[in-house]
Amino acid sequence: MEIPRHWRLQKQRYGLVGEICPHCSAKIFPARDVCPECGGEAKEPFRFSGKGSIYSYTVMNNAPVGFERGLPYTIALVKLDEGPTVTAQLTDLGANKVEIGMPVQMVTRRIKEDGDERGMLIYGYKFRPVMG
Amino acid sequence: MEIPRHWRLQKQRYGLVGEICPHCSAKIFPARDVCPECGGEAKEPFRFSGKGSIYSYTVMNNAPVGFERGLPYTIALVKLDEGPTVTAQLTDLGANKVEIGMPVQMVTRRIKEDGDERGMLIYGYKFRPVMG
Amino acid sequence: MEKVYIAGIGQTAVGELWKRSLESLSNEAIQGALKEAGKPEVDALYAGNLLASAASSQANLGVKIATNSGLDGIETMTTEAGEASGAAALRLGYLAVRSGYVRTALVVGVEKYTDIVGSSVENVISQTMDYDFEAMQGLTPLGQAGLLMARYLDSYHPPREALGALPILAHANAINNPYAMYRRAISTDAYHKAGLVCDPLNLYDAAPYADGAAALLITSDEKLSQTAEKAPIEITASTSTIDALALHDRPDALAFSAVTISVQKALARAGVSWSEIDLFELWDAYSIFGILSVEACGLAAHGEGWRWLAEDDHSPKGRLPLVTMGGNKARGFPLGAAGVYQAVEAVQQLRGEAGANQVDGAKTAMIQAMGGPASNVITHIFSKL
Amino acid sequence: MEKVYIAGIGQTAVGELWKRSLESLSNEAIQGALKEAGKPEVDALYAGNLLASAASSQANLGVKIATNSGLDGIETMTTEAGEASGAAALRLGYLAVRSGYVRTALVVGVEKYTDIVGSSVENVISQTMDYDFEAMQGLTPLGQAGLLMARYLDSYHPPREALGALPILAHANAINNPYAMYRRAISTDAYHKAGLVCDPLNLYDAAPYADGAAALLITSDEKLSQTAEKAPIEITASTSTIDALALHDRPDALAFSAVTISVQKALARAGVSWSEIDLFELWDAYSIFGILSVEACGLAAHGEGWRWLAEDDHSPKGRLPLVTMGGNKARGFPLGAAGVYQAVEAVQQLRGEAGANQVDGAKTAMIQAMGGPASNVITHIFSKL
Ligand SMILES: [Zn+2]
Ligand SMILES: [Zn+2]
Repeated sequence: MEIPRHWRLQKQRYGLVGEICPHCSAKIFPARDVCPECGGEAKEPFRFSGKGSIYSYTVMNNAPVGFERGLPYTIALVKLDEGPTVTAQLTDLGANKVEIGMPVQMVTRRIKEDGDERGMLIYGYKFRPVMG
Repeated sequence: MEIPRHWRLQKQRYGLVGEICPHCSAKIFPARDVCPECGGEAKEPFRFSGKGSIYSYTVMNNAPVGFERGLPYTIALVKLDEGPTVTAQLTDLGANKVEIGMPVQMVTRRIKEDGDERGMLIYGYKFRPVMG
Repeated sequence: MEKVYIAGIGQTAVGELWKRSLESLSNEAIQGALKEAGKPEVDALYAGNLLASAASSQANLGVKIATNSGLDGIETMTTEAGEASGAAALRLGYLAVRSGYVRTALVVGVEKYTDIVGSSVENVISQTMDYDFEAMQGLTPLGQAGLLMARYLDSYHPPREALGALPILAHANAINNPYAMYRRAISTDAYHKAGLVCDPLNLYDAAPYADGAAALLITSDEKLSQTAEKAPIEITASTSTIDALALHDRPDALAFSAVTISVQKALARAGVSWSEIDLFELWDAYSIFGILSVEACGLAAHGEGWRWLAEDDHSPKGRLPLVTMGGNKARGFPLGAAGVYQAVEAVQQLRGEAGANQVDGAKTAMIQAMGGPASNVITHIFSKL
Repeated sequence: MEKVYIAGIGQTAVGELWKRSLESLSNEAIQGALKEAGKPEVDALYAGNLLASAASSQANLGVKIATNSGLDGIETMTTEAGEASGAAALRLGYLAVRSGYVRTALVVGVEKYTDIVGSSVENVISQTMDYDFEAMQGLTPLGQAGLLMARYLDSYHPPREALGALPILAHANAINNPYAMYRRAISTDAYHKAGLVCDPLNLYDAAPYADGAAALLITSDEKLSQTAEKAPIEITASTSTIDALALHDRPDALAFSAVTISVQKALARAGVSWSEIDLFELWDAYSIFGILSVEACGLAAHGEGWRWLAEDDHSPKGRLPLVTMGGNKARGFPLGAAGVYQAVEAVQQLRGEAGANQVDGAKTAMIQAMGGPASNVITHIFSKL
């Protein structure tokens, strides 16, 4: 049971909330204690737009415990418009063929079932193709 | 799920099977690859009589997953008549007051439920007071 | 061979820190140690940790910590030696700097046991024992301590309440440690009335599991270790010795023979005797461990350790001060991080920064961590230059 | 500073070894290494392991191993650096012996992933990634490799089948390694037709997880390392460098910059250039890792690593032989133990004991292990005296 850490990361997962460095204005996701750009202390929350494009992607045919129901699923490195890259599943693909460079938009979806008898569902960001 | 290792240790757990050193005749439990007495290679199985006496004991009021049903339970260091000491639960205590030095005899009992949905039961040695 | 100095220390408050992550705790301790040393360039970060793999599903922890703290391109690895994991990280750091290959290293002890809840906690902690032949019988580390205490009481017949001397001392000392988990005294009466958890071991005989991080900046650069504010501290001995994991695999469970060997080697390395040790941060994960430790150290005869603890003065003003900042019992017991907390506390004493608990004129300190019931004993001696 | 020699090697056959325990595998490798070195007194045992805590519920593994092998009262600790854990143990052993504090040490890499079964295997292996932001999205290490391969193919457009050069070479070499898991060749055609596991990564692009143990006896005692039968081998460089755990935390995921830094430092330490390296045991956990590694090493330009691997001869008779005993792909990939297998294989080559795969006149070898996708890179150089 991992309730404490899911709760701790809830904002980051639901709202794609990272940080903006007060020293050099670098936008950071996931949040870190020290800015990777300037080495200053980073503590200012920043909500990302959720817009980005696919840097790379792959299709998972085997999954860890808690992810089996979604198999097969596509997982991508998404380069956010504000700079950082994020690892996330792609969703709502429909008939779209996934391609590197394709624009995507963040949505909130169920990402995992916690592996104990209570079957807690964990929600967080996924990305879907930008329509039209 | 830990089926492979339970299966691997089945003989040792069901029959209190350790080793007798072919070089110095030391009796060894649990089995080791190198004899703790003489440093020689130890590979000859030896079935212990299961007779021994209590070196120390304590009462467990909290238990790891898989042991909760037996709470509270008494666990002891049992000095076997052949020499080695073994860690095991005491069982069939009835109205007996447990004491250090008390003679005990090995029996086979359920010791753990494996923690997944299949609820595998693991059997092995416990010790009970020697009657009369 | 290079000499090895401690140029900076840092620590977080100890407690059940639900809101914090492994890397966030680590960063707080790291920034403290770096700041003290004047933010030098760091070559390596050695992380001492026991539970991250089993409780937080995070391996390669040093990398996670380093990235979060902006320490890119350095060296890291994690050391594990049960609850002595932090002390093992210090030993690795010591060897690395002494070898000349690494000039400046961060030693970080971190633990976050509250990433899991419920009886799973007992399971992950039980990994420090022999899994196949101890944990599989339903034993826990608490149970190991109960077995040792029962045998000790039966063998030597001390008054039961006399075994409370060490936890009572620890709580008295923690009052003045702002980083401690329990800053309140306990009385002999409260100890005597405490509920049994593993008969005959009671609630106050066991140090409380906790979260926390502590860090040391160690270096071969003597200049770095010396500032106007603080004296340079040298690590003059570092030793590590094992016994069997399982109590049943030892010829005499009460002997704690790894303590004996580790301490003898440490004193010889540092070239000092017990009379020159000004304070001893011993390992009080369980009160019975403290008793068996002082016997194995040769400070008291076998069967007399309880008396040595109960009848001599081991407060910061006593002849051999112990657990001066509260020990594992009252500072809190952050498992694999505890060995680095001991080091931080010893440095505070040697620098004269221990406040109301200051040991007057402290020049040489011994610290000793244990994985399991002295299954893995790591001893360090620090000296003020 | 002391010089550090390798005086003995040992290894078990690699495979899915259901019937064996961590300590039994370790003992087989240890006895091999001890015997070669004439059964000297051992001061320390450093255990490199990734999964014992999560898969076998066993912490303080070094103690369990030492007790089983009759090595009482020595020093042990476990090192963990993801899949580079074995290489980390070698580095620790190197630092300890070089420092002069430890004279003779056993370095043991051991892994036993078959203590668990089913999809839990994916979970424990996924600890090597950033748990909160990679594993929690459903990514696995296999998926990381798929992401890298997809980006590489899209960036540089190599012929897809050309990426099979390294696994095909590994399988060809493993035929002559009696300890290897897969002793059979694979053809370009078989590679091309293999099933996709993480599109575009196929079954032959990934090294198979396996159980196994390998051991080295290292020492500062040059006499110990030298016998009539075998040449003494010196460890002339040992370096360790990190990158972020998560691919998304790196400026360029295809750069493997920790490889670049680690190799540059190692060559400088050993005082050699690439032209003097007679064989290179690179890290082929995934074929794309091998490609990115040779690019980061500077052996090929970015985007040209596939060509360097496919068009040059890297067999034992080629210009720079690679994965000479089968690498992780065909010898089998015992995770945290693999780094010590690499060391054992390099010693076999330098001693002239590599049989049909012998690299003629091999005097200097480089081995390189990775935790994650070059999140933690540990490079060693060995030289025959
Ligand atoms: Zn900044
Ligand atoms: Zn024998």
